Amino acid sequence: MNSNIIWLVFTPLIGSAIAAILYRVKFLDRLVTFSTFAITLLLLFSVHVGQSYTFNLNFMGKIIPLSWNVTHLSIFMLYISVAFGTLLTFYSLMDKSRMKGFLLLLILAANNWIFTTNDMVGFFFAWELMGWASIVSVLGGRDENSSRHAALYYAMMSIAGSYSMFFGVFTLWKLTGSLSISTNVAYLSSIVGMHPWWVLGIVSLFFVTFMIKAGIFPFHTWVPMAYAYAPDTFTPFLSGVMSKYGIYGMLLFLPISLMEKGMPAAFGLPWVNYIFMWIGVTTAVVGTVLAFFQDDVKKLFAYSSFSNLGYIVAAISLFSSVGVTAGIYHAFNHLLFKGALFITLAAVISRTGTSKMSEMGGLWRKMPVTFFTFFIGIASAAGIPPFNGFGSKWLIYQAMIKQHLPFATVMLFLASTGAFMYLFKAFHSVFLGQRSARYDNVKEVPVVGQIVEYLLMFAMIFFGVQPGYILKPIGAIVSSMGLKPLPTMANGYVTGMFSNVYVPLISWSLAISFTVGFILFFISAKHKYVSQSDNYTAGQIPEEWNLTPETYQFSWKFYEPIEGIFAPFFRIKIDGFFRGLANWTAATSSAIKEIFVSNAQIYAFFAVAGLIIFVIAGWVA
Amino acid sequence: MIFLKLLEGIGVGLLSLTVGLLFMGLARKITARIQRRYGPPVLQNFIDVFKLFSKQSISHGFAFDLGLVAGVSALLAAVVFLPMGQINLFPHNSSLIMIIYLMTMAYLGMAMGVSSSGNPNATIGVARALTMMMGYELPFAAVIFSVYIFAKTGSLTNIVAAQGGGFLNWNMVRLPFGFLAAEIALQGMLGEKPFDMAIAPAEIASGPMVELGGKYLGFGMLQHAVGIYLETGIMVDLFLGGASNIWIFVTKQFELFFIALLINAVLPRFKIEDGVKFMWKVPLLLGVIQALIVVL
Amino acid sequence: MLESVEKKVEELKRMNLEAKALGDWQFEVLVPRERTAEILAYMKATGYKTFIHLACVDWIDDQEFELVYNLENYDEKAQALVKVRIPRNKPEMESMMSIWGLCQVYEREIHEFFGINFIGNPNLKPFFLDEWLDIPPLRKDFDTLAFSQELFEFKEDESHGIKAPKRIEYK
Amino acid sequence: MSEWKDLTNFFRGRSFWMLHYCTGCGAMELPPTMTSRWDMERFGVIPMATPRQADILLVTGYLSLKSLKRLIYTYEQMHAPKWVLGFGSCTINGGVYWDSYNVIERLDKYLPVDLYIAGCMPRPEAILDSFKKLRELVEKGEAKGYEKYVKNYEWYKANQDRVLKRTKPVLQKPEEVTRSA
Repeated sequence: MNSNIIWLVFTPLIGSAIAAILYRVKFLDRLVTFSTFAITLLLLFSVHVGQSYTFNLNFMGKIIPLSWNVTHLSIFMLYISVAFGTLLTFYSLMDKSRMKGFLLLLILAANNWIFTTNDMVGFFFAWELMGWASIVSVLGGRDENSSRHAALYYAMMSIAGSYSMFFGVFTLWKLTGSLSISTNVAYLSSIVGMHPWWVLGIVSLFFVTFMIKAGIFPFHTWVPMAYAYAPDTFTPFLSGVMSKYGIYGMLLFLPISLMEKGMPAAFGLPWVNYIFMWIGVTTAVVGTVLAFFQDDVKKLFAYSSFSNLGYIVAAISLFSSVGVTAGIYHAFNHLLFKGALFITLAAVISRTGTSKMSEMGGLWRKMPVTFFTFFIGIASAAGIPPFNGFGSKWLIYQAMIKQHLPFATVMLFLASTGAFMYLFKAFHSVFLGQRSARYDNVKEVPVVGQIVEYLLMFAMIFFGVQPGYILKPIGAIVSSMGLKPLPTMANGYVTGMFSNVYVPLISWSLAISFTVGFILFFISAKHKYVSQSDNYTAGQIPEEWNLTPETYQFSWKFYEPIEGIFAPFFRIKIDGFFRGLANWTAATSSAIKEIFVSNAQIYAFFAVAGLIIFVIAGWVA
Repeated sequence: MIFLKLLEGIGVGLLSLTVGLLFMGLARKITARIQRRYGPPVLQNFIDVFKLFSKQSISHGFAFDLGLVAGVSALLAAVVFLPMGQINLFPHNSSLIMIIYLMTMAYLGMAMGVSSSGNPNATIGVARALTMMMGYELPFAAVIFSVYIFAKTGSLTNIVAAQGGGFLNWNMVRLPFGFLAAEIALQGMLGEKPFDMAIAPAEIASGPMVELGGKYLGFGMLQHAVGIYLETGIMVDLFLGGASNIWIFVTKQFELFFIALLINAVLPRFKIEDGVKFMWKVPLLLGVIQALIVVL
Repeated sequence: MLESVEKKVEELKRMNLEAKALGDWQFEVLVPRERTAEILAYMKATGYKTFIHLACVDWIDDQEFELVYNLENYDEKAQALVKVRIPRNKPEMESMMSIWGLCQVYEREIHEFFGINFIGNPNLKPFFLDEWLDIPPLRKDFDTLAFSQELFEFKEDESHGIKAPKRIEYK
Repeated sequence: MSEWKDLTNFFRGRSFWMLHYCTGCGAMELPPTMTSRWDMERFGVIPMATPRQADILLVTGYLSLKSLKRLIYTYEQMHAPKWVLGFGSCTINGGVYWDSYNVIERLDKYLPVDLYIAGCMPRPEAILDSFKKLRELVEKGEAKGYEKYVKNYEWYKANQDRVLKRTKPVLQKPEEVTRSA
């Protein structure tokens, strides 16, 4: 009995209550949020793998056992999510948006609950708490109308997911009489050889929920809206941490798994996994392609998140030791670099007041620290060694190639190249190029923000150069799932199936070559700095053309040629499918309503028919 | 020991710079001969680089400086991991994907540098180069992964080792479609015609290079030199069975470069979207056929 | 001579205008200033649809400017020169933009080089010359050699064999 | 130190990157100079796309006042060391435009010309000869036009302003100018 686990849930709830009282005083609200996050982080040190806690809830005469269990995976997720949250709330100390601290603390409580709970009631309840708190949080965005629309859309998708999960929970409870996740997973694993289709059906109910939360194709439509219109300081949490709940859920149910015999195989994988892998690859490619053409920088990175989750899904769906390692590792890396990118974007947006890329540009001279954080962020996101995104992308390729899936790998590579393209577009449009005159007085973020940015920069480089600090815990997770962990070597090694990469070596190589480069740079002839308007303009001075920096900045229709190539695919609208579904549902519901309100005889007929169906179903089952 | 490796690394860097510049000079000479001109001296590019580094220049700020230096340095950092004949500094650390991603850093640095100058021509050039990159990386990736699966290894050292024992063991012979696809992709990688939209001097004033002068242009030239060395070197290791010593290695590199040069000398330029479409039709098809043959 | 040109000349003569054929496919017609718009509209309606060029001649001995509207009939392959004379001391002319919008540019140019004011043309800002403050340069009373020598500081230099160029007199 | 200078001058003289300012008919003489008949790349001379990259500025023909302004802007965007080659008689004394009100007469009043090539137009042989001559001058360290320009900037600037930024009529007195707005 380790009651310290439930304090992980209660501390944020208490903090949330205090913050709710204080929410009118913005600074106090932020301070309470930050301190609660920090206290939770401290509490985490007392939580260890293997601890568990059970509490029998007496609900109207029924005993509902609530149980907590700390696994390798949960402790890993807890540490990265709470640490990142602490950093984010520290950054938010100077935040002026309409974001409410108590909502974030509710999400933290749900976060800790989700990652530690071992019963489905708690899981479902925490899931709902997290969902609703985040929906309300989205409402606090800069643009009230859009954020309301986005929150509504998000709420709809969440509700659909909740129903699906509710049915899943109910079915499992009916089947096994137990609410414990581990029991049920074990049960499903035991029957998967006999009834693969049943298991597939039940697991799908859960997976729909997880895919909606993670924003996997084709359930991604809420992602760009919610990410773009949520408060700027909430988006990092939404993208970095909250999308990982879906991944966590998938990891809980994957070991069942569908790896058992009895499933037909495709390319060395059970075909369900094969299809799931392609869903991941499609997500990665679709997200990348859509990200090219966004003008809203938060939307661009929302699509980027969506694409990166595709990578993770593709990797974990292989359910091989490299695949799962790569997937979890990429989840961590994505949390770090996407969190850093969204935090720098929050900084930029707070200073410029716009999130449109075509209205920004040339901010690098004014915000150098933010600029460098963003630079390292996109270098990480593009998978450039020695920054942190490299190892996981490299491992994902290894995992895919080991399964002999060249086409999926090529598509992932395409997504990676495309990622480089849209990342550079955002980089250029926000920081490089010509700075508009209205940003002449833009200042660097306050010291608090700069500290966070330095920390993030350090983390991105440190975990890039020393991947062992992350790969070792992941190795423990992988072995706890019954897979063979990757061989752990010295801290700097990323070990794949085919070859190793010793990242510190790359860093040294880079350090030496940069030193040589700069020596060459400084011993050669002198240079002098000029203003940004001193450009080659075919002999004409820009003022004569009435050119302003805004008109002299190339950021509109950045990848027009590619747009032409992909144009045929843009006619397909996933969004339209869901709208159609909504209309269809409304029509069907009104038709069903007719049954109940129009005629007693018809109602009676349907009631009897329904009864017969239930009886037959029960008999069959 | 470490000191020795350091010296070797610097030596490899200098070697790649020298060979790259020599190749560029030879390219000018050969192109001139194809056009029935006498052509410049073979060492002309060394003269040019020296002159550029002795010129005064203007800079647009620290991102400009950093970007241009990163363009050369990241490639030099990548080139030490390339096995070339008997020179193989880090045989256990020569993953091809790692080298390719390290090269990406050079492109990112270069792109950042030239875009920070604020000249739209430069950015248009970068956007074109990245679009083209998307074109040729796809067939090249297909080829790389075919080779991976075929050789059952991802390390260039082992790929070279797997091709030992004569001409017939080379991947060029074993994987002919893949070789053709990679050869076309190489044309795009080197930025030679018909895929030189990024540096179209008549349309966008030499694109990314528009604001570069003096030592900055010198860094640009050096980057191109190392780029040629690295890209042809990867091709030699992948398809031509590596080499037993550095002279044969460079000769093989030059053969590949020579083919690219001949194509460059006689073809006009693609439109950017046509270039990408071409890459996604012919070489990608070849690469996919190769991958299918390998997998099945 | 083209039949249509002959016919046109006759037609114009019947309208009390001085018209004469200049060659096989070309004719000129002298129009008083107040009838210009009418005649040009008539020409446009009767086949001479294309306005090619507007030229100006400075007849300094007559103290008159001559504006030449150069029209083309591509169906008949014939050309018409509609000439209008305006007094030099009052260089004013109606804009023909209502007939051919294209006239705007030519009138702007003529205004710049001859100083003729086109009434009704909205934009007569200088087009070719930067910061021109002298009298319009293509007028005959503008001394271009003196201008050039003054502006570009011409100096005779015997030691280098630089001599003042002789003024060429046109007869 | 002087050996180092000689060395750099040696390399500079063998690698002229050229920016050709094609205003007049002289531009016609450059294609044969570049291509197989005369092939100026033999001497390390290749055309460049922007002034940032170029070493020599070739002014091929007459310069109107309007293009002079662009030429000066272009010249100032080039990086030192840089040289100007005046091409044909138009840049020397105005050539056939000797009495034109809008074509400048002597280029070296406005920009430091290191070398003039006589002719109207000069043949490709003359152009190649000028490159060789310029190389000799550079190697001896005598082609110092860009330093002269910096040293005598006031004089050049005054000359440029005199023709480009006129504030009063050149010949007439202001009241004589009959010009409607």
